Amino acid sequence: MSAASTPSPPVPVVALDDVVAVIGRFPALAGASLSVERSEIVLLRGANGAGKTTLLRLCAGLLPVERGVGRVLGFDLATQRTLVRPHVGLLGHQNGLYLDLTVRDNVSFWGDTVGATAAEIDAAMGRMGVADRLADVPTRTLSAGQRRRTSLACLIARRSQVWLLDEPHAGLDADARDELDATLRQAAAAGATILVASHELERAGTLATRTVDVVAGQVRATTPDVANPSTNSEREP
Amino acid sequence: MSAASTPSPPVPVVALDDVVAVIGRFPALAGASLSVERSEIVLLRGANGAGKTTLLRLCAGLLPVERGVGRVLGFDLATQRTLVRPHVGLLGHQNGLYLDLTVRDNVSFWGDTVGATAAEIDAAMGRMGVADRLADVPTRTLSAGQRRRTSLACLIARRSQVWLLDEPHAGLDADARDELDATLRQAAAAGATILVASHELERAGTLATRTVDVVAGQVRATTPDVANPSTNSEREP
Amino acid sequence: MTTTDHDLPAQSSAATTSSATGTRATRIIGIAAIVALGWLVAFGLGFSPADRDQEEAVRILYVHVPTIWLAYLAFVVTAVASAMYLFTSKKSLGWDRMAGASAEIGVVFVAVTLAVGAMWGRLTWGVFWQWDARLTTTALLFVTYVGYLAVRRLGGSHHQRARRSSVLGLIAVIEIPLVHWSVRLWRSLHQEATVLDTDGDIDMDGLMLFSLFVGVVAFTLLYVWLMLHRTRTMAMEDIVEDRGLDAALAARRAEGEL
Amino acid sequence: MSAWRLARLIARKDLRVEVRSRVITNQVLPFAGVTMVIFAFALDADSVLQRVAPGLVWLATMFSLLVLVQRSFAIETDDGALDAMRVAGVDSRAIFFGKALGLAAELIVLEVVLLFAAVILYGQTIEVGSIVLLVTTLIAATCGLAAVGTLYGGLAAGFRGRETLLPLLTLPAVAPVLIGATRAVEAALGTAGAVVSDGWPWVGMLIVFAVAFGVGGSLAFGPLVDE
Amino acid sequence: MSAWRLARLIARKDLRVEVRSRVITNQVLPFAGVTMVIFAFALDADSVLQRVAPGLVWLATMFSLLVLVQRSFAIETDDGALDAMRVAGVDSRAIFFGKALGLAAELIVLEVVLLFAAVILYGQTIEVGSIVLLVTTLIAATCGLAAVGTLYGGLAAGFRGRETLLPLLTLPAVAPVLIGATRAVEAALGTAGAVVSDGWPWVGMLIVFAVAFGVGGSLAFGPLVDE
Ligand code: HEM
Ligand SMILES: Nc1ncnc2c1ncn2[C@@H]1O[C@H](COP(=O)(O)OP(=O)(O)OP(=O)(O)O)[C@@H](O)[C@H]1O
Ligand SMILES: Nc1ncnc2c1ncn2[C@@H]1O[C@H](COP(=O)(O)OP(=O)(O)OP(=O)(O)O)[C@@H](O)[C@H]1O
Ligand SMILES: [Mg+2]
Ligand SMILES: [Mg+2]
Repeated sequence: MSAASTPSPPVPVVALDDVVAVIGRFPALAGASLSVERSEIVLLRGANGAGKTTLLRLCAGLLPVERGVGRVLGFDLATQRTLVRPHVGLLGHQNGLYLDLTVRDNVSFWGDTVGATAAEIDAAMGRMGVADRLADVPTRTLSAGQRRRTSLACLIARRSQVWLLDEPHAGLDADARDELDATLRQAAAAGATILVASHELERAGTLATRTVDVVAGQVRATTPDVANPSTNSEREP
Repeated sequence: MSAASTPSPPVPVVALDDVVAVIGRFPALAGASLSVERSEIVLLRGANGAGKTTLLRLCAGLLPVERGVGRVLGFDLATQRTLVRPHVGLLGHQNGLYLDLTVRDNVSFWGDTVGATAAEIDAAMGRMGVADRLADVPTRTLSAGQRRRTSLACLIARRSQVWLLDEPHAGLDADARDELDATLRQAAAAGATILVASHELERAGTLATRTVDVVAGQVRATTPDVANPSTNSEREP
Repeated sequence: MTTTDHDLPAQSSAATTSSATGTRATRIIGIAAIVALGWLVAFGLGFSPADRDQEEAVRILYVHVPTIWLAYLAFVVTAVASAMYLFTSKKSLGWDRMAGASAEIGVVFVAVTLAVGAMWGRLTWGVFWQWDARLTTTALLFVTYVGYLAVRRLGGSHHQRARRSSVLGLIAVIEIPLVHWSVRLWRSLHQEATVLDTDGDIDMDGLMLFSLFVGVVAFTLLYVWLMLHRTRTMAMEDIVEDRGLDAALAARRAEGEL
Repeated sequence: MSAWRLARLIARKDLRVEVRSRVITNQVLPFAGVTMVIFAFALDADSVLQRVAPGLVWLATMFSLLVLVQRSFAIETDDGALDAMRVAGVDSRAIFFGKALGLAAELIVLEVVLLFAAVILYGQTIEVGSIVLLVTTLIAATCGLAAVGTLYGGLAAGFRGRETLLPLLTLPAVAPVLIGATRAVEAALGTAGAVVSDGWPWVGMLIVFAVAFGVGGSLAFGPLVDE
Repeated sequence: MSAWRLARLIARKDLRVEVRSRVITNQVLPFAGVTMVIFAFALDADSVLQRVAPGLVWLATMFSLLVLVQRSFAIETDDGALDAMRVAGVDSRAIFFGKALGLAAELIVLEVVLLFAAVILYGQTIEVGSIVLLVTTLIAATCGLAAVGTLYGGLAAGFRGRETLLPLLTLPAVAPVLIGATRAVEAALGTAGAVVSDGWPWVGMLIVFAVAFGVGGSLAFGPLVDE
């Protein structure tokens, strides 16, 4: 991961201050404030509809900021959204694959857009276990988890500075989860910043360096080390 | 759940004997044998691409049996596929919602197809927590987890005898998971048969009464109690 | 459905054991077809007289008309075989292959009719194509069966393919009467039915009629010969696919051993 | 539950989707209108237009049919609802009639609008005596178009490249409707000296077509869609 | 990476999708062919057909354009790839030119086939002297159509009911191309006594249109697609 090769970004990497984001007429983010530094892995947790996906899409520069100030890598999300995008990688609920193309075609395409070498592309595919038999299978015929793996391989090939992952573990089997976590830790160690939204708190909790609660479109509490739900009835302090 | 109101089905409810199912040219199921009795909750686990989804779709009568013999509720899956369908409920990777309709429209539609009453429909929506504010929101604008909840509400309104759930927990928050598990236990107690494919072994393991390994298109081992290596060794009565 | 059940029609069981689709019978039919085609050339180009109005161009008739009649026959065979597949309890894939093969040959024959008709049109009407009802309906017939063949290639198991395409084969055949009676219906430029006329009397020069007859015989033999070979190659394709499935099954099972 | 009640349920659901999304009202109707104008542009010799106006109405209808069918099945496949419907054990005849009914309702509105547009744009006139012919034609043609559209829409829905398979299958199949309806409307409008009585045989053909595809389609839909 | 290289990458990706799926070859081409046949049938007065053949070629092209654009963006939105592309920071001009390039390549093949079909079906003749005019017309018209199609295809892609929004937006916008290209081809084919020199002013218009929409589209695409 050459994420660290770019000049070190201003601190913090993600800085949201009372940000409001609107979908249709609905304020999916109702004044969220969050600050994330380099090399952090932050877990966003919260009920369904709390605004996790919205927060990630906002950070990716896909949604306009309605009120408040949001910055990613120093770029203002209100005015410089398109400048943010080349530096972030988003894994959304959808995979973003071309279903008629093979796994290799897909990963190559996304790799090529950032000028990745063939070796890097192969490495990304190998990492997510879609290199051998699956490489030349059209993604339309893959199983749900295999598509997710391919999507992750595309993301890895893109070598972003900020990784925004929306339920990355969903649909992956145990091996792929381990591989993914290792990749993320490695990327973070190399200087990337990682936001993960997840409902699998056991899994994502061990991965994250910090956990943040998203409640009703706001970022409520920043609990440094309470990840596992079976034990976290103390969440309401 | 009135799942038990129909005459008690022949035992076993699901009986697959060396079944081969083909997608395109690929034998996604390569000779799977499985037998599930009434009131069981069976967890299917296995690597990505092992064939769990294919197995569930086959049991739902959506895929033809290429070789071998498969029966669900006594109906032959090779010749009586359409007869099986009214009795099973499938939650697939997709939600099967009409995105322009509201949550209530969707649940009512599926409820109406089996003649559910308004009260039952409201109960299903209430159970999955999509009754109040969300009831009149078009499903297109819902968050991923809220859509999954709606899809589950539709399924509950349908009162099937056989429930086939493909990663039902994915995308749901903790509350919804608890509610879902309770619903499933209740349905099983009332005589329904439940197959769950999942990668969240901790969660699904506690729910299931039996765990089955799907490996390379075959059902490998039927391990009665090895679901969650860490916590639930006390499930053995 | 077991591994060995390929629903082979009895007469083509030879195909499973030999690597060719030819048998004594097909060779005889093939030779007969060649001879008949030779006769057709002789009668069509040599013995039959030129027409009063059409002059030499009339000789095109001996290809134009037999091909479209055989195409009709081919599509009717498709429909019948489709019905047999759908409505018999055995659901034999042999019927499905028969339907498919017949449709393929029919499409080729219609294409020949269209091409030859267009050339004929150039000679007699001065243009390749007229927007006349018969020509248009013929073109639609062609497209419809191209669509049928496209649906055959949609994929899925053999029986899925068979079910889908047999339904279409039954729907598509309705178009034949439309083509045949289009001239009546729309009172168009194209020749009215002269041979297969409903009033029974055939007003054609004897030798011309005989040449046409030779053409029909020749193309019928050709059709039968093509059918025999095509159904057998299709049966073999299905077998190869099934063998492929066996191999794929073994590979898939081996995945689990690792 | 009876197939017929299910069909009504499905048709009502489709119409409700339209009420909520207004896609057809806001987009397909204007599309059809624009198509008519475009035709007028492309064939701007006036005398020609007068002559071919009824044909153009039905051409525009057919292209709108394709759009409508696509929309009708996009609703079903966007999130896998068609699979859900099949698993729900909804009888395939019910699906067929339900979808066809919804489609027919949408089509008939469209046709009326187009016909009025033609009357205005291309300077056609409708006489009172021909209204019965006109209405019968519209209904018969609509039923035929809806049946064919639903049948092939359902077949194409499950496959990649459905946007393109649908027109390939549908257009040749509805060509008879195009011709019959055009002739009947010509008779009703008195185009090129046609008289009303010329129209009725064509209406007969349209009715035969509609019945054939209605019955055939309901039988064929299962095998075509179920796998 | 330069916008131009990215555009080529995207166009190549689109063509590769076609190579793998063969949707256009197997289905859009036949669709266009059927469209021509249907047109001809609906307007079967013979003398009329001869007269309007060039218009019909372009009408068929336009309807095929809609299908092609839909397919081109269905690829992107089926699994959210368009979002992925936007997040990847691919410059919106690169997306625009890339998609337009792929579309243009597919369109030009289609037009050539249609033109040949017209020559045969509608009894047109091409003289050697008019070939330059014809080729220029084709290229200019194609660029214009591809630009408009991509612009509105991208705009519609994000919305529900895109199947219906696209034709509504596109058809009026390409009307000038329809007229200009029709006149130019009429001149090239000598329809209704037109001479070759009549065609060039129309080609001029087509080029202006293509350049305007090419430049305008590349500027407008970002704001339109990016919200
Ligand atoms: C592309 C152009 C043409 C097409 C597609 C075409 C199509 C057909 C078809 C479908 C039939 C069979 C009718 C039936 O028995 O149902 C037929 C028969 C016939 N065609 Fe053509 N035709 C074309 C051009 C011509 C031309 C140019 C001529 C001569 C002037 C011609 C003369 C005939 C004759 C004499 C028959 C036999 C009529 C009968 O006995 O039924 N055709 N053609
Ligand atoms: N037009 C609208 N009307 C009402 N509510 C809307 C509308 N658009 C979006 N919403 C709401 O905005 C919220 C979006 O939340 P978001 O998708 O960010 O949730 P999430 O935290 O990712 O949830 P999940 O865990 O389910 O993925 C949801 O509550 C949704 O219902
Ligand atoms: N045309 C094809 N070519 C190659 N492989 C195919 C084809 N179609 C399907 N497959 C394979 O069939 C298998 C289908 O598996 P299925 O979707 O049942 O997996 P699963 O156990 O549900 O996996 P997941 O956990 O990822 O959801 C996959 O391995 C997929 O790659
Ligand atoms: Mg979310
Ligand atoms: Mg799966």
